[in-house]
Amino acid sequence: MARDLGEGVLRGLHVLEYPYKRSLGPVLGPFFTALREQRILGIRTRTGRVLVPPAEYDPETGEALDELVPVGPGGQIVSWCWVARPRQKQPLPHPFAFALIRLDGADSALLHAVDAGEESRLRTGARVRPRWAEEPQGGIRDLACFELAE
Amino acid sequence: MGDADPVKAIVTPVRLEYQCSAGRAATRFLRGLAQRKILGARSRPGEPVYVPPRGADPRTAELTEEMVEVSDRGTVVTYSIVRVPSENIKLELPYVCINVLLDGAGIPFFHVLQNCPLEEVRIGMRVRAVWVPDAELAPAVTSIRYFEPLGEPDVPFEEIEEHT
Amino acid sequence: MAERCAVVGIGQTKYDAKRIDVSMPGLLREAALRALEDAELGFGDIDAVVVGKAPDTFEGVMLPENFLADAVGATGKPLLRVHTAGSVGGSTANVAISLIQAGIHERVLAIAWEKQSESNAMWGLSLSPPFQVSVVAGAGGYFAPLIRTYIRRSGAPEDTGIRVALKDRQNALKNPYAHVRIEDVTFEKIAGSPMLWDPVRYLESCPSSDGACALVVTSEAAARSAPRRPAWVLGTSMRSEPNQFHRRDAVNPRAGQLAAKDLYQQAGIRDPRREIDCMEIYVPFSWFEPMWMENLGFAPLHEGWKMVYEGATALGGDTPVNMSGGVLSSNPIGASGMCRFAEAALQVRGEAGEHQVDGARLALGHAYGGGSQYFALALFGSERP
Amino acid sequence: MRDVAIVSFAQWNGIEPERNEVEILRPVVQEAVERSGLARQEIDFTCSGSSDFLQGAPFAFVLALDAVGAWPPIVESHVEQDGAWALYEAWVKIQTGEVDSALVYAFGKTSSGDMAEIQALQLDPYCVTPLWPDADSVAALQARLFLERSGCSDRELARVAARSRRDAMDNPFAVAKGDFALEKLLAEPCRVSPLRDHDCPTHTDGATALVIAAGERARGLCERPVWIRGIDHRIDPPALGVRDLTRSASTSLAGEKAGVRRDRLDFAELSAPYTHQELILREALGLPASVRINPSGGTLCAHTLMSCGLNRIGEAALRIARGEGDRAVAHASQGPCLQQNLVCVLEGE
Repeated sequence: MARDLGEGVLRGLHVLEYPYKRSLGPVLGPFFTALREQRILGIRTRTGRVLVPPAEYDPETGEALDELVPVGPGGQIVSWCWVARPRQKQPLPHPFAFALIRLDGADSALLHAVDAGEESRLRTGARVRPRWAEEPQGGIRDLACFELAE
Repeated sequence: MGDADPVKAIVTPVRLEYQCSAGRAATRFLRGLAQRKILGARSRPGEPVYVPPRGADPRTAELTEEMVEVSDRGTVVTYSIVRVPSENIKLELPYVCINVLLDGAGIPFFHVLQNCPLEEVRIGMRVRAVWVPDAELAPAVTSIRYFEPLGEPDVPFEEIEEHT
Repeated sequence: MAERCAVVGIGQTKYDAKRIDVSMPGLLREAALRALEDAELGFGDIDAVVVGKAPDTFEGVMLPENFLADAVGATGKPLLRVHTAGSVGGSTANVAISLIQAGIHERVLAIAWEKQSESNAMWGLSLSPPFQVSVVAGAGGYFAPLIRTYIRRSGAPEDTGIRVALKDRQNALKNPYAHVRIEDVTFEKIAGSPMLWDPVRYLESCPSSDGACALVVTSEAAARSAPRRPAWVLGTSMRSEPNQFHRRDAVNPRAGQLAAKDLYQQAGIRDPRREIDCMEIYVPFSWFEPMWMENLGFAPLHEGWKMVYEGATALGGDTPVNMSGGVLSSNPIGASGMCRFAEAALQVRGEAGEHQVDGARLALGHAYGGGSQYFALALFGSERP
Repeated sequence: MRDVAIVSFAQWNGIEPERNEVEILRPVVQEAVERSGLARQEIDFTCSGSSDFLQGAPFAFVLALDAVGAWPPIVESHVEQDGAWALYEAWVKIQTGEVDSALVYAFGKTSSGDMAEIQALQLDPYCVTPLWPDADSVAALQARLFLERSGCSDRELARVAARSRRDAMDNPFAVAKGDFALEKLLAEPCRVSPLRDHDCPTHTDGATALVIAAGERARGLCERPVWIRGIDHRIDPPALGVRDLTRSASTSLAGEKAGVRRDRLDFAELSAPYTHQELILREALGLPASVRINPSGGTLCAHTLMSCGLNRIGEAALRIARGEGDRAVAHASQGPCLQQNLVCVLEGE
């Protein structure tokens, strides 16, 4: 494990690795269950805003929320950045965009990947639609990514 | 698809790589082990020898730059018999974990005792390090395979009590 | 100069090995909402939030209170995150109390939590970078040798630890939140449980739990409008010392002694054994009860075990210890210290239910962490100081 | 409130793979203590900030105690936050009247790992971390929103970088420094569009320590104590798609509570790891053009995760102590897209 660099100080690789298991509770559970069935759910706050991904509570007041509502599947890009050199853990192996996407019927934006081929095709406000994973596992990556809908 | 049980949990694997530095003090100690030497460090003569060296005396944060070789023989200050597996230790159960105060050292450190019937392990017992063969010596704690009984008379508890 | 402070809301989750019914936000909210309900307050009434938790690697989220900020109603508010190893639950409460004592806030929510089932505690605690490779098997592997030294020094009978475990496990049956509840627990059952780190047996060891604990602490003015009897803070103290140094006494650490001395001085306590009615202290392995009795000044040196033998620390004894079942019965590491404080506060409020000590007026909360290095204490009273 | 002043400051930044955390921290703590004029045992309280994820193993701060000399036992606490929050806790402790002085320190050895990737673990662990958006990408999402909302161009971002790197030339502890022509910077390709390399922070190892003391104690220790006139911190909701990323509501609120606008300011030290974040922060704090920003070169030129916020406060105090200004605002930030912010107003007499 230790690398001996001659006279210098010893250095070594340390790996932090664990398959963390996350229980989901009453809101994220149904959200991911729906994703597995290619449906997207948001949650409605007391003031009528719809949040996606859904939260168990209102982000401003902490008040408990429970009214899940269907949203999307299409949506609009609110912001994006172009990842020219994707990292190994990221959703796509070739250059792609991370984007904040406001799904139809939602008031907040979801962060996900957009497979657009090249940067020049992207713009804020562009319409996108989901591309579903071929083998859904129950998780955010059941949405493989989004793609341009125009 | 779609008719399975509701999703109640997800698995999110994490794997992060780090390049760690042993630091200057521990490097000297580890390189010593590769030469069958146990090196400690102290701030100046008369002060306790820290084994392994920590770079500084934790009481004062004074640098401990003077390297001092200590004996590979010492005294069991305390111990426990481990009968439960743990992920970081690949020893056959049960094994004896000892806090050993090496002759010349100012603090004890944890290692393993072998070649000793469990019922004979005791506080005050004299032990010595058993090294790996020359070919396997490395700048690592594992260069000391384990400690074993030395067969010398026990050290009275009063003389080691303060070193727990 | 310091403002008076009181605990007016206490909330605990049900502790369990795996709280798979809740998310991390859900776990914190269970405790936070119960504490707020107890105080008849809402998130909107809270000025600041202090969150405590042991290592982030347990849940695999870096600075998790940031993603949990809105779950605990901290949006637009100050949020602090304390981490002082195993003592963190106690330190978190103490930091929240200091925000009141400093006169900065009127009402502060303190929450401590751990969701150990997201990973595995043995893995989490043995995780060490190269060059620190150690033959220490988890917390038990570290603390068992200290217990061995304690036994040698004090001459305590070998079954002292079993007696402590029996008492705590029986107490746990009176606590609806407790994780480990063994209905038919007996001395023989504990004595016959597997030896893990000799001299520590399985049933003398703490479990690994999911759970959260929350306190609402307020100023004197705010405490006046509290719906239930407040638990007054009579003192808080914290001390730390390095992990290892020449002639360090890790069995009876100086940091713990000084923290206790400081606390008693603040509260004007001269004879803790006589004046303090009961206590909730951090006992992850049964033998730590007699060890801490000496460290905290309740028993003379080498005589802590006699309190166990005489039944002094039992629920009906003169100095009941860990009436809730303690850390031996519920151990969400980051929260365990705050659970001690919460249970001590419940006692002086007279709201500890089946495990209430009759007429408890003064109760001690205690937590420790690291290699018996970090200490956080608080003393709660039924009467305003 | 009791008057509290910063009486000494020490720092070290740089990439030094040879030294471990304790070896990096020890001389910095020692220097801050020595400069304070107090003996270690005379300092009443100690508080530190760090994150276990920088080394990938628990209890980083426990070993760090070796760097302090915590014997006899000390009154101590630790926040798993940037050291600026440790300073806040220490300031609170002094306000309780229990203590009169405190040592505050923070450290981060960022060269051990991939900081941009590790910071993905600060995001929503259910819906966002599994996509592993790196810190640069997350900041880029904020940058585009800001540019589109404000009408600023990438040229204005490059100006921030050029000015910071030029100022950093005077700072021995800054790592990204030099005189760069705007056109040259703008000719760089994007790292994560719209951000170029110069818009992103240069990560470095570092440690920061300072000593604070109350009222008369502080006056007795140094010629020109730097008074903490106001200090406050606030947090915004975490979800990136919920809050307005182009504004920093928590910075505005903390700034208002800390009294940023109460008087004229000479300069500001802002924790803005990305160029566009400096512009967001200036707006949030309402800083006029006359206020000099980041004379140290700022976080952009030396991003010492977990200590850079405390470092800003130290840098500001250092300049005031030297008479290079009388009143300054120092700011610390942590969490994705400036989620949590601390604002501290400093003043010399």
